[in-house]
Amino acid sequence: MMILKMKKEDLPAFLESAKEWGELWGPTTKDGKTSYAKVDSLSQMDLKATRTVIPPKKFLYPPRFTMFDFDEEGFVERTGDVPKRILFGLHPCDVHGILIMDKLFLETYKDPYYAERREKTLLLGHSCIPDDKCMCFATNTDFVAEGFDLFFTDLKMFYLVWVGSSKGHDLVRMRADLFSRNLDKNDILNYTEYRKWKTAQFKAKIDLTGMPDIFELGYNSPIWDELGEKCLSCGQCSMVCPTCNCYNVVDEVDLGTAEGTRDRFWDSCMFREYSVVAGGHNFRDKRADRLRLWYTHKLQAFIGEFGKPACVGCGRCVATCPVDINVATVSTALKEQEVGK
Amino acid sequence: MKKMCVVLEDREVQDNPFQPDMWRIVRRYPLTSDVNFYQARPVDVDEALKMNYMPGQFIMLSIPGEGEAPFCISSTPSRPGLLEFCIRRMGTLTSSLFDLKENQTVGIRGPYGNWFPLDKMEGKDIMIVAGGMGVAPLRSLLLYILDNRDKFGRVTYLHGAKNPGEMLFRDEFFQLKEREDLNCLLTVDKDDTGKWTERTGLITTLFKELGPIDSKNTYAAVCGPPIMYKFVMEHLVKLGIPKHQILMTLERRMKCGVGKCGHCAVEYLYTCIDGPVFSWWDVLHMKELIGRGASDKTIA
Amino acid sequence: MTELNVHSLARVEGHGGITVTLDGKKVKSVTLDIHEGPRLIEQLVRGMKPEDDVNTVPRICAICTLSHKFAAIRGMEKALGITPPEKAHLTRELMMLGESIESNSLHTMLLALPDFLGYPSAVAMLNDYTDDVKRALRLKKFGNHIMETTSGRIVHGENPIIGGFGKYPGKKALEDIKAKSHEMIPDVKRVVELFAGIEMPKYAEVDKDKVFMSVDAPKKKYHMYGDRTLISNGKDFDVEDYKKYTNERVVAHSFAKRSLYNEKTFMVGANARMINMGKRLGGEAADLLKEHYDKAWLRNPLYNDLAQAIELVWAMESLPEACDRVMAMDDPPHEQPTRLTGSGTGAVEAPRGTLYHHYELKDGLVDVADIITPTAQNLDDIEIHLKLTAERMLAEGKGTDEVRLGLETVARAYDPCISCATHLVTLKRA
Amino acid sequence: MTRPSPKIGVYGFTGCAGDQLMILNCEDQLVDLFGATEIRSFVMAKSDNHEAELDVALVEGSISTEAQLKHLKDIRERSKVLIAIGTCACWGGPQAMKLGDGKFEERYKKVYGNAKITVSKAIEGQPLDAFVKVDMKIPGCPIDKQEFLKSVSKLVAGKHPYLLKSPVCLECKWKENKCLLLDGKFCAGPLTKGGCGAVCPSHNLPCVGCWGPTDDLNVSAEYDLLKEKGFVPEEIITKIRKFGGSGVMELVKNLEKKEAKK
Ligand SMILES: Cc1cc2nc3c(=O)[nH]c(=O)nc-3n(C[C@H](O)[C@H](O)[C@H](O)COP(=O)(O)OP(=O)(O)OC[C@H]3O[C@@H](n4cnc5c(N)ncnc54)[C@H](O)[C@@H]3O)c2cc1C
Ligand code: SF4
Ligand code: SF4
Ligand code: SF4
Repeated sequence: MMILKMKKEDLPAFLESAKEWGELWGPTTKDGKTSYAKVDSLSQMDLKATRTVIPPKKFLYPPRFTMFDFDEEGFVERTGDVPKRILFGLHPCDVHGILIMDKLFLETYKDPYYAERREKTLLLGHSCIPDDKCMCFATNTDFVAEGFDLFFTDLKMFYLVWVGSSKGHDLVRMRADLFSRNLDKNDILNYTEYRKWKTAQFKAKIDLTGMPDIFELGYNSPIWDELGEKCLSCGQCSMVCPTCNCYNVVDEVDLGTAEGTRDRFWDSCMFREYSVVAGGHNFRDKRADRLRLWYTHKLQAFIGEFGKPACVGCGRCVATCPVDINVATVSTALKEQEVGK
Repeated sequence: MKKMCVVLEDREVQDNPFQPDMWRIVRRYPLTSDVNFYQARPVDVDEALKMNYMPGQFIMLSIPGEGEAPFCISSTPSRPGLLEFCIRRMGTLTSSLFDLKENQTVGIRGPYGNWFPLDKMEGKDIMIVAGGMGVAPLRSLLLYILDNRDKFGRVTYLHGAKNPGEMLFRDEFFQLKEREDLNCLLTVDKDDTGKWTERTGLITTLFKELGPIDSKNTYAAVCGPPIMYKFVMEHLVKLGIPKHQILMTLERRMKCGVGKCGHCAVEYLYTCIDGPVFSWWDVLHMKELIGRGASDKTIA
Repeated sequence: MTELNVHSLARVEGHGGITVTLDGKKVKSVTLDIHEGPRLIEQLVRGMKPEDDVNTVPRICAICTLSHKFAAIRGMEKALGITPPEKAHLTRELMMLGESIESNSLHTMLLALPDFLGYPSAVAMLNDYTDDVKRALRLKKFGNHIMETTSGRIVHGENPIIGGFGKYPGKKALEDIKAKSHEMIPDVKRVVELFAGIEMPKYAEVDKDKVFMSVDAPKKKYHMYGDRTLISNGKDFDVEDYKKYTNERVVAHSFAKRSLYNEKTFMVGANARMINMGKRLGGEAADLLKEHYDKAWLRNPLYNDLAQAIELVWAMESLPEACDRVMAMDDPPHEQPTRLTGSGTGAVEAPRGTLYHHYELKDGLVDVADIITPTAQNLDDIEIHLKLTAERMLAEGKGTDEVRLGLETVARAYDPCISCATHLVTLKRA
Repeated sequence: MTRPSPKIGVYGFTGCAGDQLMILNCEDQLVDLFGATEIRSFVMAKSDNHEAELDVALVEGSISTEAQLKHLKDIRERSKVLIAIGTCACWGGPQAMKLGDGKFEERYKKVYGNAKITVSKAIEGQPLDAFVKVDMKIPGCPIDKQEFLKSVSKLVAGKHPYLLKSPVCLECKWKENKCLLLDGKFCAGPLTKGGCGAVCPSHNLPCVGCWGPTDDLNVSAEYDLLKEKGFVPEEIITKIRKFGGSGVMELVKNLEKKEAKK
């Protein structure tokens, strides 16, 4: 890994030059909500915001898009219309989220839509200030070593810039004058200090060790029914979670023709229709069963399969669910066999 | 329409796993009042022999404008060049399939999913238990075994249907009954025709006729309605067939067939890529595989 | 006794019919029957919070949805002691321009014009009047677009709320509307040209000047709302007194209620506005009114179509300034109520005439709601002109089909909104 | 393969005519729509209507007079597919917000007194499926242009329409709105069928529920949550019932029973 140093005031100039590669996108805050939006320059971004409503998955896998155009003769893939984009300001948890999505979409049966967008999107990470909802320390995603093209760690006067890919390196080379390789002892001390400081910021108390066993033991726990009674089935948790990938597919026809499109859009396992099969049988008719699937998938099944949870601790479910069902409350409830407030 | 090929910066996009190819329905006839039989060939004849599949696998079938759904392949790879399906009219896509005429085209992609572990099953005795629509995947296995008859031990085929009119491939199986190298037992829950010459009663009643079984040396493949599993499994386990040698194919809602859309997820498995063929042991320790309750109380 | 029926009155919003009862050769009566069922909305909103009322009552009618929304908000704001922020006010003016453009273009070009040109529908005109039909659709779409931009949706937008707006329209959207409005001036002028070129049949014409009512828009402007009502006889009254002038009654052949002024029928709508406020117009709209206005307007309701056409020009011409004024201001916070008990009446000109929403609130909940719609006010007047038309046409020996068409043309000229008429009005205060 | 153009009838009963208006609001597609179909009856749009056999009847509005009921039954008999369009036709609409409270007569009297009305006998507004078989519901107050066009396009092509079954919250999140429930606002999003594009929350305004109930709503959870946020039961119930009509009638009754027991 290559680590470079850059003066903080040089960031706008760097981003300006990076725009040559593609559109610049970054976190912006409007009407009290933060989202990734297209920007002209750094000044429009809000780098202090802890989390966007929707994670950057929306770039790699938009809420709704067309997979195919069809007519009676057959289906023609719709790719190639994706712009090149630079996403600036991704936090470590979001990069981890993308790494999990990569596993899903790029391994066995590569998804060409995801692959194309991934290819055309540069991920420029930025260090963050955790708030009381962040849980990345518990999911081991508070720092990140791969998955990004560049990663900027804010050390007050300087940025330390991790170069994570050859494309990231190309961006650096566009303004090589802004970067230096001369790291000294102070930089190391600063960085050590920064890590200590960051770790001290976490306020949420959550411990995810032993989750697979606790889920296994709690499979028939009445906790699920209690949570099921509270859940609104609104599906917000799935929309905001950086590792929720489920989708639905539907064909649309143009009026008066046999032509149309095959579209794909985000779905949630919290919805009743999700598991219904023809004839009406529903494998997860009860809300309790749907909730259990969601959390089992994040905190048990994925760990069993990949050795780490499918939760990156971003805290979006904490910030979103209107009835306080989230990774923190569910894991605690299961452990303590009591649904807390 | 011509296929577009998009060249990305670094490399060419690989084949699109969601891309359906067009196949022509060459035969279509009713098997029962609500199940049709379909035979399809690729529109592009060069593709005809390229479709490699194994018994137990499924494909995603689409009608442009109506949608896409998974269906088991009922034909056997030992007779290449075409695919066969039996499809029950259930909802939107399936009823549109019923409206299709011979010579019309559909989109097909696949094959997907795992398959019956033929390499392990070779040399073993085989017991196939099919109930109702369960024939769809099991016919593929049965025909494959019969086409490679010398590679397998004793083969028993048990098939149950509600009544004679509901029995899929009835004539085909009556012909198979003539074969010496196959023990083919057919039953209906109820004979409403008065002309039924085979057994009546639930499929489990056929187990009484099996005689001695070399259970450790037997692979069983089961497919049928959820209610059937419970009783059939009890019998098979009682017969002493090892749980990992009892195989079944399962159904879940699916939108992609390739482990992306999430709908068929069961714990850490996707029915579409880790299944649809599972062993009874999988089902026992994966509580959700056949739904809460079905396997809860079974400890055996 | 025989009857001549128009079973379903086509090309109007809602379900109505016309029955002409003949006694020998004499027309005994003509009734406009409203088949639309009762909805009892005013009863249903009792006990609701004001905010719930204002998202319920616009459902009385889809075409006048924003008029209902605006009238309800005005009534509620008065009752709650709220003075809306200036920007809210200006945005509401803008949304009313959108509704005028949408509704007037729909009514004149797509619903009324086929009558005069002898087609069963606008789509049937497509081959012979391709450009005009497309023009009409373009105008309607633009009106809808303004409604969507300001109110959030094409129909039943919830964005206008008591005390302000959920979200004010953005600069870019307003710039677009402004730019487009310049381009569409020729389109609206063409609508006037078409209707001015039609020789209005005289069957429905009365021999004395009719009475017309409309709001008196503030600041001597031509606009679609006001706190006083103008009567064409020179009188005017405070809208809070609306009841004295629009007293309602029930008739057997209809679920809609009727209004009379001084025991006589009166007319509301675009021609009433032109007659009462036409002098306030500026720009080309003023010129066009001057050019086409004549005494017959006071006696023949068919001129309502031409009045709507001229009003389209007014609305289109007003857009640039209306957009500029909204753009010039920062988004204000929502105004909050200063009291929870009180009453107020909001009067708004829906495209088809004056609409009153009166509320009495008690402890923050609706105690009384009274809504008087334009069509309800027009119904009696329509029947008078229908009768005249039937009598004259039959006397001239016209065939049944022709009489039917004549009757329909008259009824349609009022741009009646039958859903509006049947939302039902409270008879007795409970 | 050319299909014969389907014979379509568009009808309106008691409501605001917004759904028929939305059809006319498809300005860009209207000509195609009339071209791709044979519109046999559409009283709001044209005069030359003939009432005959139909492939598809699109029916707006709730049934609130006996004459309407008769007409509806006639339409049903002549139609292969009957589609309820708009929340009134699907659930009864605002006029059905107090459905089943037994006070319809009382309200009616307050409005009409004892006046005799001869057009037809009034009944409490109810959705179409209270009287006839409805093959599909396209709800919305009014229906969404896109959702409507997509459905009709599919019908014309001989395919089955697909409507979102999820609540408003789905599209609300796609629009990246912050949830209004978190701010203590009464948002009916989780109870309401999606398809509108989450317009209201995207304007910082709570969903008022005008699409009617979603496929799978947890009324009692929303009720508990709102009570916790300080809303009084009457207001919560009023808001839930405002557009829910027959779709929430039983749910609310159960809720009230549950509350009474507490
Ligand atoms: C591995 C597998 C093999 C199958 N093999 C056969 C077969 O050989 N013959 C047969 O008749 N049926 C088979 N099915 C079931 C078949 O897929 C459903 O009957 C079919 O999806 C119903 O679609 P529909 O559009 O008619 O029904 P609708 O109820 O209208 O379904 C709408 C959509 O829901 C999804 N869906 C509904 N039911 C199912 C289901 N059971 N499985 C997966 N997705 C579903 C589909 O995406 C479908 O497009 C199989 C299912 C699976 C999972
Ligand atoms: S489960 Fe919650 S905290 Fe974990 S990644 Fe998803 S939204 Fe973030
Ligand atoms: S867990 Fe919370 S966010 Fe998720 S569906 Fe239930 S109520 Fe909505
Ligand atoms: S604001 Fe309303 S519609 Fe949006 S997510 Fe929250 S509850 Fe759902």
